[in-house]
Amino acid sequence: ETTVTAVMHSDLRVLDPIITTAHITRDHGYMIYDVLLAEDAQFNIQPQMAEVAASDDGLTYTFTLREGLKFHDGAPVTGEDVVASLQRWGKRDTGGQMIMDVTESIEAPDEKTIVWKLKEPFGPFLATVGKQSGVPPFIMPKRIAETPADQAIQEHIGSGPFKFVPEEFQPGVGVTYTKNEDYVPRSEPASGYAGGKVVNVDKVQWVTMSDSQTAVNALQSGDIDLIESMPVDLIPLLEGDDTVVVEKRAEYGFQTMGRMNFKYPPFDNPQIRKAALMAMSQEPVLAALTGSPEYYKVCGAIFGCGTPFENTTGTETLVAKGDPAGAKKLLEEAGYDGTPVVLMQPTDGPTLKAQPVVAAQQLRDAGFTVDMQPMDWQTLVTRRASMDPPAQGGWNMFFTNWQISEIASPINNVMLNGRGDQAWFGWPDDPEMEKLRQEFIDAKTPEEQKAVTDKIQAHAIGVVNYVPLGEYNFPQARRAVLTDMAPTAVPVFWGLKKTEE
Amino acid sequence: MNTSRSAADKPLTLRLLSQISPSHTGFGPFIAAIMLLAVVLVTIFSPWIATHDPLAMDPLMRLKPPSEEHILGTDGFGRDLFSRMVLGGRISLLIGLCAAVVALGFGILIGLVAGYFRIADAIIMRAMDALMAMPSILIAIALVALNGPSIGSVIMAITIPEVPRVVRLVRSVVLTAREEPYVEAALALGSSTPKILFQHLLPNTMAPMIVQGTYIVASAILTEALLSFLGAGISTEIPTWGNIMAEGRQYFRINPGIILWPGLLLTICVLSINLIGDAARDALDPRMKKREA
Amino acid sequence: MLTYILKRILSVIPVLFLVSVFVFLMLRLTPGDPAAILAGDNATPETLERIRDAMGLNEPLLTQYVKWIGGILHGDFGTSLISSVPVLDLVSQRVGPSISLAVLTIIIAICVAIPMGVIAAWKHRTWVDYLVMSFSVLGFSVPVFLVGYVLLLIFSVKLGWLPPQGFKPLSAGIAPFMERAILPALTLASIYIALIARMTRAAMLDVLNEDYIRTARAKGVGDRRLLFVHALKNAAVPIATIVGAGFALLISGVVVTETIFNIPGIGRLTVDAVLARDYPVIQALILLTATLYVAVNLLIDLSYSLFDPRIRY
Amino acid sequence: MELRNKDFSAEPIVLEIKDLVVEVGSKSVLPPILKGISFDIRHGETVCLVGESGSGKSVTSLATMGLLPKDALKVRGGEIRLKGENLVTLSPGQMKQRRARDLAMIFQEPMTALNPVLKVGAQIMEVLDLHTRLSASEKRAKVIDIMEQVHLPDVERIFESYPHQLSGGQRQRIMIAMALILEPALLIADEPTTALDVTTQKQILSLIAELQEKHGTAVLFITHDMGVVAEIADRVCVMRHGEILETGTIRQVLEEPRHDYTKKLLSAVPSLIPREPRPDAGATPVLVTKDLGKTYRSGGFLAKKSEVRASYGVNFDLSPGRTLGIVGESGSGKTTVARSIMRLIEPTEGQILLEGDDIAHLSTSAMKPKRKKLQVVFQDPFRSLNPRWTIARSLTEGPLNYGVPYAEAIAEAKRLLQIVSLPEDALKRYPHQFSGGQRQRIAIARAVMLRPDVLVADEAVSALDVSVQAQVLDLLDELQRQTGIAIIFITHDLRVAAQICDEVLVMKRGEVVEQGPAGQVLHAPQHEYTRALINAAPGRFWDFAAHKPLVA
Ligand SMILES: Nc1ncnc2c1ncn2[C@@H]1O[C@H](COP(=O)(O)OP(=O)(O)OP(=O)(O)O)[C@@H](O)[C@H]1O
Ligand SMILES: Nc1ncnc2c1ncn2[C@@H]1O[C@H](COP(=O)(O)OP(=O)(O)OP(=O)(O)O)[C@@H](O)[C@H]1O
Ligand SMILES: [Mg+2]
Ligand SMILES: [Mg+2]
Ligand code: NI
Repeated sequence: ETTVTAVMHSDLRVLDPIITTAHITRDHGYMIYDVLLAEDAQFNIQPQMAEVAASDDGLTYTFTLREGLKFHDGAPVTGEDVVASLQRWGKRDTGGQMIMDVTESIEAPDEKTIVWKLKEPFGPFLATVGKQSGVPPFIMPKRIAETPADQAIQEHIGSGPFKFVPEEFQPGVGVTYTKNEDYVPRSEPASGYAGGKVVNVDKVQWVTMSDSQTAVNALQSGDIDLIESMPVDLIPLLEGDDTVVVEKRAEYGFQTMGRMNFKYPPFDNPQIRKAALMAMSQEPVLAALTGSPEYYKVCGAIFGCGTPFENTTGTETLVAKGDPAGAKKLLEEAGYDGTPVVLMQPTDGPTLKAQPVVAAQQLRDAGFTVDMQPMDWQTLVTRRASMDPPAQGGWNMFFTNWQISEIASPINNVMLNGRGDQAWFGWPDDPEMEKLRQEFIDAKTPEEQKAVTDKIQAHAIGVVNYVPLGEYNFPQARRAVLTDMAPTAVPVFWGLKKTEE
Repeated sequence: MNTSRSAADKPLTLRLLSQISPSHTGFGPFIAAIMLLAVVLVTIFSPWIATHDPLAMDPLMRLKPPSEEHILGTDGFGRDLFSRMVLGGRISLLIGLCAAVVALGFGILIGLVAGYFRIADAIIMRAMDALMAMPSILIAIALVALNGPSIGSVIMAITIPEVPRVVRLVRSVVLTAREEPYVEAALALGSSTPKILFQHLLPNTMAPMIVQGTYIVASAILTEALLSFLGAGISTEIPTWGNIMAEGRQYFRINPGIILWPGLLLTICVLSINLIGDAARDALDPRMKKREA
Repeated sequence: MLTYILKRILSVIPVLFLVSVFVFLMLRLTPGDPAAILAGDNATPETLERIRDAMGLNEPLLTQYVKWIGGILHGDFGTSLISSVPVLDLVSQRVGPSISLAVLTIIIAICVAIPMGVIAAWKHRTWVDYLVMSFSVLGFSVPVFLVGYVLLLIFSVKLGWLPPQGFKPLSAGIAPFMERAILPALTLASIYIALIARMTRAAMLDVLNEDYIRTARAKGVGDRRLLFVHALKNAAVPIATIVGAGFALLISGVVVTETIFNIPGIGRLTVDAVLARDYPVIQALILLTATLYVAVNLLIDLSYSLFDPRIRY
Repeated sequence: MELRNKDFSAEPIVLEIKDLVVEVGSKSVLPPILKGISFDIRHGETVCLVGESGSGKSVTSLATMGLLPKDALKVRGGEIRLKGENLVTLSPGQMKQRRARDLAMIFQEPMTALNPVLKVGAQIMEVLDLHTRLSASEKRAKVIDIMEQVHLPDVERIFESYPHQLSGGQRQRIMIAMALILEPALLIADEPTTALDVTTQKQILSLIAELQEKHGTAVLFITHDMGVVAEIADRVCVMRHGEILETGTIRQVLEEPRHDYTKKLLSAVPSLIPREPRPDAGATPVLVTKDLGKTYRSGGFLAKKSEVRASYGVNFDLSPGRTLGIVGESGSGKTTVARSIMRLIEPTEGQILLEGDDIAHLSTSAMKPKRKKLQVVFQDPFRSLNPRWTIARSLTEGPLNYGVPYAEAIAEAKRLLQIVSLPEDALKRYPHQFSGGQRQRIAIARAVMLRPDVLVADEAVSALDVSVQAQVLDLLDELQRQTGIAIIFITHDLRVAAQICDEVLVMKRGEVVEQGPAGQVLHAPQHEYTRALINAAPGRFWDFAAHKPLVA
């Protein structure tokens, strides 16, 4: 029996992959659920559980389930299960909500077929249904999928390559998956998230280790096989140990960014937002966050560097040393009166602690008054939802990170929502942006899309919708006995092999 | 008749707390006082001793080993560790001191009332029991989460769990002392209750309070470090030994100095304070004065 | 005796009631929103509101409190807001490691500290005494995590004698259990040993001044018998008390130790729950630790009558 | 009863102490504690060591036992010969062997001298474990035998008892049994009866005498009570400041004391014969109690409720210038009566009329103006003054509470210090800088500062040496004559009561069993209990001050 023991980037506590956008829960979803369509290594959407055919007018999509799909409880996967799953997903996922807005109906005329009718064409339909991040549309049995979207599911049964072992689930300690012997992989070789999900190990255990040095010790002593997200600072500890390999897993990592509150001074003033942008410089932030240039990349593109929509317009100072002098001048012109910038600093997230500290220093250097308020991440997520003035429990700026795929298109990138109070925290009221986003949805060809995203980049940086602070990509550390790991951003456990010592 | 009382009559808490310290005299406390003084002086004059602005960061120069420029190297943000460490003592000691003063203040007041007034006693002591039964570190974490990790709330978080201990101690001292003939004599002389409480009983609590006070100072400094370690400490903008160590935690094997140096200073301080407290106890505890029977 | 126990148990009720009120209020007044952690980074305000509704967090405080207490009286401690696991399951998974660690710690502490304290008292004002006391003061002064890291560095990283992390239950065998539990127990025991050794020494010094020790010596009793038969039993009550009082320290220490050595115990669970505002879990845990604390101290109080025949309940 | 009068000169010497010098610590600059004392004890003889507190009696006995506190005291010179063998030169191991076997000791406090957590049988047995090779059943038989010899009742039960389950007298018997089980040549008894009731004391004294007779033990008996000395001693050594001032047979010392100190000591012993009754001026009583009683209640919800009826049915009236004595054994309720009258506790029954007003149930504030008129002096001179306050502050506390200006109060304090014959500079000092007798005088001065009408003295002289005791009694007498104060004098010492009281009230278990003029109660007791008390008073056949037997 081969068991792979992995320390993931955080511990798994929420098991419902639809209710939350937490990455670890999505990763859990990929273990036990399967999806209709999936992205391959070249970002093309490929059939996974189902073949899909679009009507010529782009209004009807017909999915046909492949043979041999079975849930872990033995029941076959039917069209009804798929419909219920899609509907629940459509209530929770931003992309899903957008499609649902134009959906006429989703029906399952028979056991193997699902027909999805739209009222008007939705350009990125397949990309959204096949996407691997945010909330992917995982397929679960109908009875589970019928749980209200605001309530967590209680049963964890999918049709994916691994089975969840409820008895061994200990939130904060670990979770165990066993190989789903009944899973019928597709015949093509695996590529990205598509292709045949062939499982070569019997058991996968995710364990939590809140102290990263403990994890490194455990990796070296052979207690664990994989650290999904290896703190760069600790890499020297593994040097010279040839039983361990440190490597970048996927090409794309994360974007870290700062978001301002558009509702209150000083950042209600676009000129002052601009000054803040000029005050900042990516590299110190990235260095403090990551530790080594090998694992970070300055990048001004809001859609990420190396992605189809990459464009770095307007971020020249950001990727260089910043322009504190220019920022100072701009502040003066804008009549900045020293209103303190309330900066929320989470103290308990390893990848979230550093940014505000460095940013505070940069803003101060440019003449801002900064009130950095430390708090735990929980307080931060609560407080960032507050629309009150900063002095009364509100805020002016906070920082967070996104996986590149989550921000790589105007559909996924929630920051670009410009619908005021309906928008993402910070609440920009930006009709111009909304117009551009609609243009993107309406765009017919990749070229047209690219043209729109160029405009979005220029506009977003122009009004300082948010401040992209560059990209980083923590490596994984694995014992050399693990081989054939797929180079995917989402850590998937099919394909990989463990040679016994 | 002889008046010597057997050991078993004395209230247990009093015995416990007053005896927790060893009664050794000699050079220990003296050396401790000198070490403590040295650390205090260093922290008081830290702005002049610090070689760098403890907040000035240069992330591109992070985690550098000791060099001429940075005596102890730099931390994860490229800040000068030595400067942070000397400045860090200020806040740590301040927290310790404030926590002790506040805890003693409230504890003495509540304890006097509980010890002297029977009706208040039952209610107060149940509440204190409840506070004692809750794990103090969790109260502290929750309180810090409640108010945000400012110095004030960390002090409050450290203080609140200490109060019941002080209350118990004061109460037990009062319970014993109020039976002393001189208190009855004062009553017979027509002294008012506040006068008896504050002039006759309160001074009796001083010796154990000084010991307890030093104990609180020491444990507050440690608790602050612990809170930082658990991610509920003071903002890293203000260096304290606690958060320097907490930040250095993940670099322990890369640059153990980040934890060890402030840890050493902290240990020296706590050790000195403990030793001084012990000595103070020896000097002040009336039990140590030979009593003829 | 029975009425005493009954009375003590009854007197626990107001204490636990107060604890429950404190905890409840403290948590509800703390900013933080379990709905937000459940929903993740890009949930909209309405979503959060709906989830909060579903969690019952929008009801009046009193209603929530009454529901919670009502549940407890029926043996229902609720369900974790975050992981949807029943709190009772969650806690019972974690209690084992913490308790076995605590027990091992207490055993180590007692076995080491009491002889230390006795010898220090016996060799009062000699170098042995000073050595023991210095160690003891040091035990109070070094942060727990520092002790943990240093032990870890020496015994598992440098020497490689012991595994660096994890936990094996006693049911997996003595050796695997000890292998993993010994370092954390030593870490935890450091402060505890200091405490008990000091108390033992102080209590012994006190007892050694008593008249009956003089009587025993007048009978010609030898030193060892004097210390361990005549004196130690008399000193046992304050020592037992400090063992009980130290239990609170143990609870705080456990949080850190479990973090460093990655032990799936309730300490870490509590911190996680606090950080995630998983109210039912925190509430249950604090009630549990408070009950444990009270129970341990009740046992300690009852144990007095074992040591001292004058104490009868 | 008579003084002992047996000649021991033919008996072999058991203990011989020669030029014994004991010093403090190792390199001491202080004068030695024992400055070269010498005496001997013969087979079957009882030698009493008397002298004021701190004169070195206990140190002598501990030195003999080899039990001097290790770091504090050292034998610097001289010899301690037990049956010819010099104990000073023995190793600790050899000394351990001698103890219990050849020399044994009984200590003062039977309450604390037994290990509270071990059964008394086992504690006696331990002596046999350590020093003999008997079988378990032989040992047990031997223990039971000695326990019977010390007249313990229900031996089997007591064998299995813990010390706290026994009375003080029983515990002291256990101590004696333990000391004598191996029939040592020498028994040292350091104030073995001081903590006991007079009645119990009498039993223990006769027990020691009986066993001594039987085993021929030599006894070194230490006491400060001349009555006890008169009762048991064959020979007496008078000690002061670490020196033996004089030695002689009991008759020599009592009848013809040579040394001034001895004379002073003897004259300070109060006589059991009540003094001449003072004329009763017939003034209106200042304090009257009617059926005064106090029941202590404790416990409550679920706890075992307990009630102690500490005193009841106390009726007396007290006129200015008169002294009422309350006597009775320990626990009879004397202090309870005092505290009730002082309103330090609230009585549960009866009335206390102070100048006609009932103060039994007044509130704290209503009580305040009355407090001026009632003052108290407690037994323990070391605890009745706040150790952190200067004498000036203690003395002026009362007047300041009643609004007297400080200057006036301090002037009065100075005046009173003179009366209690203490120097004026005493005002600036702290209590610990005074001796016990001086402190008690300060406490009396403090009580008188408020010019009370009634002074309650609860065992005010019991903790003091006889000589100091005499001074304090004189002081009280003096004060009473000057100020006409009424005194309630509580004591367990009938001698003291006889010398100071006009009227006496005898209490037993909370109840007043006899009451009347001192002369009548002490001379012609009506109640059996009073008679027993008087009979038990040691040395009652001897008039110490007059150096001759009493002719009753
Ligand atoms: N351990 C000690 N260290 C120093 N001095 C001591 C010690 N024990 C006794 N002394 C001193 O020795 C002197 C004699 O004391 P001792 O106990 O023999 O007096 P005593 O005659 O037994 O008095 P009492 O009647 O009060 O029992 C006193 O001055 C006392 O202070
Ligand atoms: N506070 C109290 N609560 C309960 N019982 C008490 C209390 N104080 C005294 N007693 C009991 O009341 C009885 C009388 O005690 P009291 O102190 O008046 O005796 P006493 O005659 O002064 O004795 P002594 O000569 O020992 O001082 C005793 O049995 C005692 O145990
Ligand atoms: Mg003595
Ligand atoms: Mg009394
Ligand atoms: Ni006496």
